[in-house]
Amino acid sequence: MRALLYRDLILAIRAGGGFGLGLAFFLIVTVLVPFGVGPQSTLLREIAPGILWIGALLACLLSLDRILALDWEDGSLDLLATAPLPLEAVVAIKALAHWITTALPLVLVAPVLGVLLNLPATGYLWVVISLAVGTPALSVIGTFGAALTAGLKRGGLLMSLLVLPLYVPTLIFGAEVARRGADGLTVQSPLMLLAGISFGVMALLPFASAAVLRINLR
Amino acid sequence: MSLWEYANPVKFIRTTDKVLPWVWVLCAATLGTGLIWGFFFTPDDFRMGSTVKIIYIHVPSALMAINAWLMMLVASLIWIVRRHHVSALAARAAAPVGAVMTLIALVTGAFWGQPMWGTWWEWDPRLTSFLILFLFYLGYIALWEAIENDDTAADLTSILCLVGSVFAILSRYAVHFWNQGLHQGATFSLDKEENISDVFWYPAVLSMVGFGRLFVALGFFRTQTEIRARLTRALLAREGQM
Amino acid sequence: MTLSARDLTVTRGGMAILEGVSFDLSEGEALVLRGPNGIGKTTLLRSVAGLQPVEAGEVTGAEDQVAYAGHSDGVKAMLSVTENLTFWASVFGVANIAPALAAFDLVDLKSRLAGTLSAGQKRRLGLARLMVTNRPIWVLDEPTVSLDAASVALFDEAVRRHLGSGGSALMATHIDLGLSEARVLDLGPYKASPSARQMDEAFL
Amino acid sequence: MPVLGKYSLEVLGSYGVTLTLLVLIVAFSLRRARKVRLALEEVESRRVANG
Repeated sequence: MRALLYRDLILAIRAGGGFGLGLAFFLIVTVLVPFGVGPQSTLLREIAPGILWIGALLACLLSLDRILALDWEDGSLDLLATAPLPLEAVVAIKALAHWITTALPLVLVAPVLGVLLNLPATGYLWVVISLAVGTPALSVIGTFGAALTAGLKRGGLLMSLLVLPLYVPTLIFGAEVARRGADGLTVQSPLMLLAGISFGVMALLPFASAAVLRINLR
Repeated sequence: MSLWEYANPVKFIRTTDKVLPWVWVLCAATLGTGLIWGFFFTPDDFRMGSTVKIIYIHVPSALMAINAWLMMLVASLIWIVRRHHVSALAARAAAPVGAVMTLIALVTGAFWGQPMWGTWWEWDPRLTSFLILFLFYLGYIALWEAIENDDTAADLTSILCLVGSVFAILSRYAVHFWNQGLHQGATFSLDKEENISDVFWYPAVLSMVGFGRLFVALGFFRTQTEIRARLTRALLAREGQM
Repeated sequence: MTLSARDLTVTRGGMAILEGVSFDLSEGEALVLRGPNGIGKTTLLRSVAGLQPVEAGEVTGAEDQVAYAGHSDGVKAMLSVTENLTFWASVFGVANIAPALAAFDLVDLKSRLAGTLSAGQKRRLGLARLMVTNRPIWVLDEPTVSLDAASVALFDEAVRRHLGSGGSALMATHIDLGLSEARVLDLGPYKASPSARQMDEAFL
Repeated sequence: MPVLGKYSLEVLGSYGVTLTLLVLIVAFSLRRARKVRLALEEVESRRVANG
């Protein structure tokens, strides 16, 4: 299992798509928002947590099709399915690799981008915490979407259509934590719910993803 | 005789062929009566004015939007457990109908919200939940269309339906958490609350039954079509093999 | 460990394409599947490898014993030859990849990125993967595609050594291998008749 | 025709959109049903012709 994680990380780094693209996309989205809504710092300050969450979510979405499509094309998935690893573990590892290469960097640079959006000082901590707690759910749900569309030639657009509605609860609770944190309100209940979603999804969805992948492989 | 007999496609088509004309007639009768009664022969509400007439389509379509998804969920479970093709095809056939019902509920909700709340769209939890439900319908339909192999498509969409149902409930909860909303509570409940008087109640019940029958009729009819389409594909594949 | 298939019916795209296929494969044996394109060699092999369910019949002795190699090699272009093999070796819990490198003449290429290899070299890498799986039953789909004569000889030798050490091999191929001891199973007679019962039975 | 007062746009709009959508889904279902039925008949007649 560690070997698979290691391989996926190496591939993500060498192929260049992993760290770089997602981060650049996140940066560009954040930079474009003030152009869209105007430069008033009060407005930006108010929407900063939401923008950071949306940006992170879209950046995650962007790299989802790399999770399984490449392994599907070159036949690695067939081989992994006949390997001693259970497919559930394969899927979970792939989601973890996606999280490490795509979501973790986003979590780390979010405060920097917060500066651009005039995020209030109280908000930094909670933006980072909410992203750190919520993005694993995004990766796992995304892997499910990737598994659903693995066999399709042009699955990218369809996958977005399938995955985005599934992202709604995570986004709502995540952005709520960040927003309340920035406003200095108590964040306990949305944070608990966000963590609940993350853990629930991590525990259960790999089974669905593996089932879907088995169907796609036959 | 067991209910599962109708899982045989030929038997399903034969039986529904007999039943369908009656369902259509009943549907037209109840839906027509309900809507005409509601539209022409009900008084205005003292508070909502004539907009109360929207209730005769808004509530039934919202009801059917959810029922259609529930029916798809049950059909998906049946497909996963017993692998009856008819059940998978029935789910496929019902999805666009459910999507249309959701769209009707959304549009009429917007028309109703405009005079009542002063805005066409309000990010009210109920409206928002329905918008999300609509997105789920779109994704489900798109997945069916995208996959060529019928059994694979049936398997994947039924798993999507199960997972989607869980997330739809989560979303509903999340949306309520996120915005408490303006939407009034359910205007009707099955045991008829006292806040609605008989003049509004009877036509509303009629049109609810009418929408229900419309869903059944369309569901049967479209399932027949899906069965025939599937049969055609099977025959063509066989020709290719010979 | 004997692999046996009994009365297999396999389907492709919901249609039965082969039915009543039975064979046994015991230690030290090689079995070559023959038949024209489209007869269902790949489907049969995937069924034996457990990648797809069989419509009828059963396969015994395959569970966790099969190393499968399909049309694609599963080689990652951005990893070196050694890294590719090391990955599969650790997935299957094997420590030493040197014999595999040697058997398929990959020692000189071992630090090259797999993306820079020729088609034949990639194929050799894909086949070398079998040797780091430590599994007794090799299930190979067109193993010799894009290999030159020398490489085919390497492959024959690897298979022979595998058989010699108690392994077995099930292969689909059009080409005559140098494996004189291999039995041949012609799939032609098992072709499913169009009227056969199948998934679509309910529809006809 | 009932008097709808100042809300006539909303009420008529709702009914109009609803009826249009219902007619559309029914029409679409009918059209597809006819197409599928024709395709099936064609395939079946070919099958009978071929024995």
